[in-house]
Parts: sequence; structure tokens; C-alpha cells
Amino acid sequence: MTPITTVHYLVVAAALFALGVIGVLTRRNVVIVLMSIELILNAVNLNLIAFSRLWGLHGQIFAIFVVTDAAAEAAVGLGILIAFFRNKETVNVDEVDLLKW
Amino acid sequence: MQPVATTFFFYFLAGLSIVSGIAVILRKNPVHSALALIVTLLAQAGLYLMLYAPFVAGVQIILYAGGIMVLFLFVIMLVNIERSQKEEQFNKQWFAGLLAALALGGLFVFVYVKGPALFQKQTLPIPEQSNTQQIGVMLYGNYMFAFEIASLLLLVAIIGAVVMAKKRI
Amino acid sequence: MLNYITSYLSSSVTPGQAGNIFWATVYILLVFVGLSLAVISMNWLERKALAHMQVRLGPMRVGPHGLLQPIADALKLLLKEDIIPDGADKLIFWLSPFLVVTTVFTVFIVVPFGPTHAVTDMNIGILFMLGVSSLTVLGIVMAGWASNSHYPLIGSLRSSAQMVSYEIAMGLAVISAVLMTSLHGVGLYGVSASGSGTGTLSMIEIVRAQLEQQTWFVFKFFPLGLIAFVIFAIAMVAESNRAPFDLPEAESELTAGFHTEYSGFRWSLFFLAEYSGMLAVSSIAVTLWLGGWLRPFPNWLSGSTWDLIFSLFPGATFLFLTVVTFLGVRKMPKHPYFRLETFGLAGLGACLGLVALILFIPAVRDRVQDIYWFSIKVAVFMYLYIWYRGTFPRYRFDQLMKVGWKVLLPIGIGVLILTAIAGIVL
Amino acid sequence: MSNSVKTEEKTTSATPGTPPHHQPKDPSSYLSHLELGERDQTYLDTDELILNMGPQHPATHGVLRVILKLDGEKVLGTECIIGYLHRGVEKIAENRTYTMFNPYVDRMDYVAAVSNGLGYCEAVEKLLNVEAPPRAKYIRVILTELNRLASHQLWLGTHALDIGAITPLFYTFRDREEILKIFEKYCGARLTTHAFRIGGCQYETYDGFEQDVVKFLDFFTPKIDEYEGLLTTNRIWVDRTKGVGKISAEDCIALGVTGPVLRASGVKWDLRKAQPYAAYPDFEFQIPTGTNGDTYDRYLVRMQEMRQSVRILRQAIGRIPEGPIMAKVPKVMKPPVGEIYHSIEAPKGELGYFIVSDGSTQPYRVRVRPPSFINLQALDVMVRGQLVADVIAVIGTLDIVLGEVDR
Repeated sequence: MTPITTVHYLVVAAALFALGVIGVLTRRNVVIVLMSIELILNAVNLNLIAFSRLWGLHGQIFAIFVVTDAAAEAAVGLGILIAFFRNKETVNVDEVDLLKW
Repeated sequence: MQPVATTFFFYFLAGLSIVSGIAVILRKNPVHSALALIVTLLAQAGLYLMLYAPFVAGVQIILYAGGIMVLFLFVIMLVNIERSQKEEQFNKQWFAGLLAALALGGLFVFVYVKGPALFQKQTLPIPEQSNTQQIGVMLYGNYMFAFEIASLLLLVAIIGAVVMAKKRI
Repeated sequence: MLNYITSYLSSSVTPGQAGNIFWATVYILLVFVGLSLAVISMNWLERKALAHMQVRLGPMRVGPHGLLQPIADALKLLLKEDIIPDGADKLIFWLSPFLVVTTVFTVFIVVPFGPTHAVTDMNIGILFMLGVSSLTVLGIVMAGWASNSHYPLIGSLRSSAQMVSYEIAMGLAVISAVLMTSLHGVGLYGVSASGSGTGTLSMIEIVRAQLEQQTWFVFKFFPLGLIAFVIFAIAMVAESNRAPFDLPEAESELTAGFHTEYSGFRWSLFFLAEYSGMLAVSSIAVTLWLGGWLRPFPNWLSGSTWDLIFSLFPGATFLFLTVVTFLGVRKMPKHPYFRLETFGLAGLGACLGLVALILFIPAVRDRVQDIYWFSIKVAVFMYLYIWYRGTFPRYRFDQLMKVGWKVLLPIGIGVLILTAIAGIVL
Repeated sequence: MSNSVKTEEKTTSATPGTPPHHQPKDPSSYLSHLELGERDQTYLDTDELILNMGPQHPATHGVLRVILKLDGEKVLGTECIIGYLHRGVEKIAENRTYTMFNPYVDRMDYVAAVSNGLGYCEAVEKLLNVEAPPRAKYIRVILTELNRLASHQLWLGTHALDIGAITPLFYTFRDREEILKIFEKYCGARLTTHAFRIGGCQYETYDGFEQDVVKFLDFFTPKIDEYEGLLTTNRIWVDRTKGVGKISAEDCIALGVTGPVLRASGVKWDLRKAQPYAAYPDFEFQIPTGTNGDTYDRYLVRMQEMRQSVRILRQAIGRIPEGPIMAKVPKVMKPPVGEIYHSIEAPKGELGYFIVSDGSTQPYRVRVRPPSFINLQALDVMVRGQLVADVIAVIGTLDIVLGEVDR
């Protein structure tokens, strides 16, 4: 068997990233769109940590910052989602076409 | 650790994360999607452990799987998912989106495979100190400012979420 | 092969570190069996202790003093019909009890029953424990949601909010204990030339740090360690959904909370998870503040004589149990109906006596007494859980949140800061 | 308030007199009145939860069904559905003689059967214009007060259990057992005693009755302190009950709420003092009242009432007069044509009997004013805007018995 190199991890990360992008671009359910964004962030994290094996710990630090960011993004995103659901009674992202209500 | 086990675990975890990643974007029911996402996150934590990043793996489990995903499930339960399941799941431009995303992923893979020289660098030796300690030192040393900014970001996010989810504005 | 097996016995690290897969498996099995036994005996003890607090007798029918009651219950639960409610999400309904049990049992991988008696020693041990035990909330939320019923839904919403909020107070208390390990530590990961090392998250190293510093962390920087310990002790009750914080399964409000719709085997899995979860958080508390496997009074009663006396404790405990059992045999009614039970009780007494004798053998004694002290400390917490249940009414949800966010959290932050200051100044 | 009136109408239409074609109501129409009132313009709606609490629920004290409209944990409105224990007691009375109906009343409030019997016997006595002899009156007071203690003990145990304290239940049941033993010795029954007869008592007290009661009182007085030690200053208990289920004196009076619930709101109204009956004028006791009208005050009022009951019992047992225990009543009772309303202070509040006689051996109509039923109307007022857990606490503090609510 070939040894597992950095490239292997990067390919996994690329696949996850692509999946996340597909989710964001094609799904209509806001919750799933938000989850796809989490997938993208995770793909980035995997990249960062894979590189941190080559260039030192800075990648891991950045991964931690990305996790922090993801937490903030999830909180605000879900807050918006709840406000949106209260007004429109739907979680469909296509309905978010007004910039105010 | 024996290389066979490493290889096996890598393919196992990578396969798990990609399969459940596909489930995330395909399932109708958001709760199922969230569960699949949790599996992805746990598999990723395993991959981090294989990359000698135990602290990030722990953070991943506590914050992502234990915190953020609970938030997601909480919100999914608050909103009515019965109706959203019956609606059309994909939007009109899904084919274009799929193509674009696949092209992007293909580009990444192409670059990684064709440009291996970038990644031929020898992996660093496993350090004497514990990973947690090193991260702590760096976080409170070089990245002090960024760390403070991150805490500010979290504060803003908390206030924003509270204001947004509040009933009476 | 035999060589491979015996070679580990003389080593001084955990099987996980030694890379010895055979012994790791043995340890995992031992932990699994021991945990199941502990849960079964806890079940009996809780019913008995609670009953005696409430002027009743508790189970008395199955076996002498109801000793076989847990087994009868387990059999009943296994034979019961497994009902999946109509409209339930079958996959998730099926999955969530297993998820809860798995996560709780996984926690025990890093619990140090002794300096070498752990499945493995991770250098993120306590982080791992907190992380994995925070996953149980997912199982509970999913169970409540998948039941497709209102009571479980409310129960799971309550439990998710409750566990997420108390995790924060818990984490702060844990961090202040971890801070203490950094003082004068000469641990595996933190050796430095000056002797003042760095802290550690490894469970075994945390106990070693308490050994090095000649004090349990509950007494360190008195009263800071004590306050942190009390915060943890309150938060851990909330984490394990027990009285007075048992809102997710408050039977008078929500019938049974998140497991209302569960029955039979699946319900027993939740039961197992609840009690194992109690054991898990108690072991965290014991490891972090009460010196883990270390024996009590190492400073006042030091010396080899005292070491010997304390090492006789495990055997003495079992001897005491033997005596109690044989007294019970003598008190059994002489009616022929009870003959079988009397013989059974005598047999149990004989087994306990045999265990006591084995525990007096020096070679066994030295390897077992760590486990003994650890278990005794955990058992004290288990008794506290029963005691709370017999004493306290249940909190209301908003009051629970108020306690978590407005009392425990600020105090936790204060203790953390003061500990850091004390560590620098003292 | 409009809700309570509606409930009243609905149930009276189910009582005898109206045609029995009772149409099962469309379940959704039960929720028709669960509106929020004026709708706030800035109010953003999430999904409201309709929670069906009961009739099979551990904390509804029997078969009460409460439909709750919830916003998260907050209660927006309630609707009580009753009648799961309806046995038509009032209708049965129309086909029984006055004597035959006497045991039936025990089955209404089955935890305070003696009080029910006292109220009924006194009402019929008033109708017949006879008076029970003094000795009978004293025995009645003693047994009724013992029954009040038993009822309050049961209330305390279950109320504490609802709030999550499981231990007081077993303590109160242990002590209640002693009262039931006295009942059993006196009349052979423990729960549905049928202790009194129209015109007095059937049985003379057994030998050692006085000693038994005194022994019980000596045993019981420290037990009240024991209960209070478990709960009164317990931090969680105070948190759970203070300010919960508040009801003002005006609301109480408007809703017709009586008993400890009314007294906890600060109204000094006790029928034993206000309209003395039986031998109560002879005794000295106080009426404990509260100030806030919350669950904690109701708890304190009931605890004080237990102490006052002990006081009454001590006075009564010391001076039981000698003499006959049965007044002269005809074998076949034919009360004169007329109607009578007589009410007593049952453990749960005002228990009234309205009896219409047409001069025959059977009552033309008997209407019972059960305290539990009227007090239950206050539930909606008390829990609106509070949390689910408070609904449980309030149901417990109202001290309802579904046998009496549904009759």
C-alpha cells in the first residue's frame, strides 16, 4: 500500500469542499445550506491541519480560529433563520428575496 | 503505530466523512442531514488525531459535535420541518451549481495531483512537548491579538443571535 | 504468545501507551463488565438506600433483601415487547439509545483506576472526556425528537439547553483544576529544568501532579479548589440529569421526558447510560480533585506501617461484607420456604470471604488497592446522588438556567482568575 | 374569567335534568378560546405547542385532562376537560331514599369521606328539622377534624411529590395510617367510612377511643415539624412555590374559590367560624391566612390548619359530653316540601348540599357544591403566563380530588 501523504488529506478536503459548495448552490432548505457551509469550513480545517504537519503549528491555530468563526456564524445564521421563519413560516432560501420586511 | 493500521484508518475515516458528507446534502429531512454532518465531524476529528493534532480534535468534538450541532438540532426542532420536507428540495439552477462545484473540486484535485512538488516537504518530527502546550504558547504569544479579536467576534455573535432570535424587537 | 502477554505485566504504563492490543482489549472488557456490575449494584443500592430514607423496606421479594431484584428487572426488560411508536423516525429512534450508551462507555477509556489501570492515557484526556460526554446530549435530543411526541420533545429541548449550559460551568471548574497541575509539575509531558513545569490534560498526569504537590486539589489554595470542586459537583448532577436537576425526565411534569416512548431493551440502554454517566462524571471529579487512586491522609499518616494498614483496606472491606452477610444468614427465617435463599446468601458470603482472602495476598493487594480507593471515592459520589434524590424537590427550568448562568458561571470565572493569580503569587 | 363561566355552563348541562344526548365535541373546538387576546404587532410567532396533559398523567391527581397551549415552556392558556370519573352521584340521589344515599357521598371526595357525610347528614337534618345530640356532634367534630388532617397529609405528600420531593409522601402516608386505623376501629372502614347517620351517629365510640386520639395527637404534633423541616425552608421548595400560581382575593371571590386557597389570598373566611355548625362554636381556634395568595402561602396555610385541627381535637376530646348519640328521626324519612342549602368547611373548601324535597321518601334533586370543582376553575387564572412546571405545582396546590370534581 502506498503510504498516506499530505496529498491524500488534501484530496479528501477538496472532496468535502466540493460537496459543501454543491449543498450551498443547490439546496433550498436554509438549515441544510448552513450545514453545507459547516462542511466547507471543515474542509478548510482539514487542509490547514494537513499543512501544519509540514510547516508547523500555525495551521492548527488557524483551525481553532475557524472553529470559533464557525460557532459565531452558526449562532447568527440560526438566529436569522428563526427570525425568518417567524415572519415567512418557511425555511426556503428562495423566499428570501426581500431585503427588508 | 503500524503503517497498515494508519492506511486502513485513513481510508476508513476519509470514506466515512465523504459518504456522510454526501448524505448531508442529499437527505430531505434536516435532522438526518445534521446527523450525517455529526458523523462527518467525528470522522474529521479522527483524521486530525492521525495528523497529530489532538487538541484540535478535542476542540472539534466539544465545540462542533457537542455545541454547534446541538444548536442546529435545537433550531430544527423549533421550526416546522414537516412542510419543508414536502417541498421541492433543489432549486432551479441546481445543475449549474453542481457543475460549478464539481469543476472547482476537480480543479483542486488536479492541482494537488499534478503539483506534488509543493507537498513533498518532509513532515515535521513529532515534538517533545505536548501539542496542547505548544498551541497554548502560540495562541497567547504570536496570536494574542487574533485571539482577542476572536473573543470579540464571539461576543458580537452572541448579541447578534440574541437580538435576532428575540420575539419583541 | 505467552511472552507477549506476560511482558506487559511488569511494565509501568497503560496498555494503550505500551501498544499492547491484547491487554488493551482485556482492560476494555474489564471496564465494560465492571461498569455493568456497578450499574446493577447501584440500581439495588439506590432502591434500598432511598427506601430506608423514606421509612420503607425497598425490594424484599426476589432473593434475600431483594438482592436479585436488578437481575429480575433486567430479565423483564429484555423480554418486554419493543414498541416503536407510529410516526416515529425509526432509524433515529433505533440509533439514539446506542449512541448514548456508546458515548458514555467511550469516556471510560481514559479513566485512570490506577497508575497503570487505564485503557490508555491520552495527553488530551480530560478534554476527550468532556468532549465525548458532551455527545450524549445528541443522543438524548435525537431520542426526544424521533419519538414524535410532545413530552419527549419538551424533555429533549430541556435537556439540550441544560447540558449545554452546565457544560460551561463544568469546563471552567475543570480548567481551574488543570491550572493547578501546572504548578511544580514534574510530569511526563511537562518536565522542565527549573522544576516548575507546565500543566497537563492527561488524566494520569493530573493525579500524579496531586501526588507531586502533596495535596489533593480540593484542598489546594483553600478555598479556591474547594469552590471549583463544588461547582463541578453541582454541574455534574445537572449533566447526568439527576435530581434535583432531573427536568428532562421529570416524571411529574413530562411523564418520563425524553424516554417516554421507549420500552424494554432500548429503555434499559438509557437506564444503563444514565448510571454509567453518573459514574463517569464522578470519576472525573475524583480524578481532578480527590486524588484519583491515591489513598487518603498521605501526609498525616505516612510511613510504611500506615502504607501497610491502608493496603489492607480492600481485604478488610470485603471481610466486613462477609461478616454482614453471615449475620444476615443467621437472621434469615428458619422456615423451609427460605432454605434456598439462606443457602444462596451463605454462598454469597463465602464468595465475598474468598475475595477478601485473595485481596490479602501481597501481590494482589498492591495492584488492586489503587482501584479500591478510586472506587470508594466514586461510591461516595454515588451515595450523594441517592441522597440528593431523597432530599431535594426539583428545580424549575428557568431557575435551573439561572443557577447555571448567573451563579455557577460567574463564580467559576472568578475562581479561575483567582487560581491563576494564586499560582503566580504563591 | 369568561372561560370559567363557560366551564360551569358546560358541566351543569351534563348534570341530570337535561336530555342525555351528550354530543362528543369536536376536539379542535376545545381550543377555540385559547386565544392570546389582542395580538401584539411586533410579536413574531414560532410554532405553538398544544400539549395534552392527562387524563393518564402522573401529576394530574386522577383523571383530569388539561390541554395546554405552550410557547416553549410558557403557558399561554389552559382548558380543563373533566368528566372521566363521572358517576352521576347527583342523579343517583333521585332514585334513593335519604338514608340510602348517605354512603354515596363518601365516594365523591374519597380522601375526606367523613366531611362529605357530615355535610349531607346536617343538610338532611336541617330539612327534617331535627338536631343531633351534643355527644354525636362532638364525635362528628373529632372524626371530621381527623379527616381534615388525613386529607391535608395526602395533599402534602402528593404536592411535594409533584414538585419533585419524593420523601415527604412516605412520611405523610406513614402518619396518615394512624388516622385510618382510628377510623377502622370506629366504623370498620378506612377510606369510605360512612361514619355518620342522619340524626347523629350509628356507633358509640369504642373503648379507648379518647386515648387513641390523644396518643395520635401526641405522636402527630412533632411530625408536622418534621414535614416543615423537610420543606418550609428548603431553598428549592421556596423557589418552586413562592410567587407561583398567584391569585388575588378579588379573583378568588369572583371565581367562588373557597377553603385554604381563599384564605391564602388573605380572606379570613372559614365556615366553621362564619356559619358555625356541629359543635364548632364550642372550640377556640384561629383561621390561618396568607398574604400573597401564592403556592407557598397556601402551603403555609394548610400546615397551620393542621396545627389548628390538632388544637380543636385536643379541646374536643377533653370534653365529650355524655348522652345519647342519635336524635329521634322517623324510620321512613319524609321531609316536608321545601329546599335547603347547607354547607360545611371541608378540607378543600366550602362543601354545600342543595336538597329539594317534594315530600316523598326520595329527594327530588340533590345538587352538590364541591370545593374541588369550583377551585379548579381558578387553574387558568393562576397558571397563565407561567411555566409548565408551575401547572403541576398549581394543580397540586389546589388540592383537587377528581371524584369530587366529576361526581
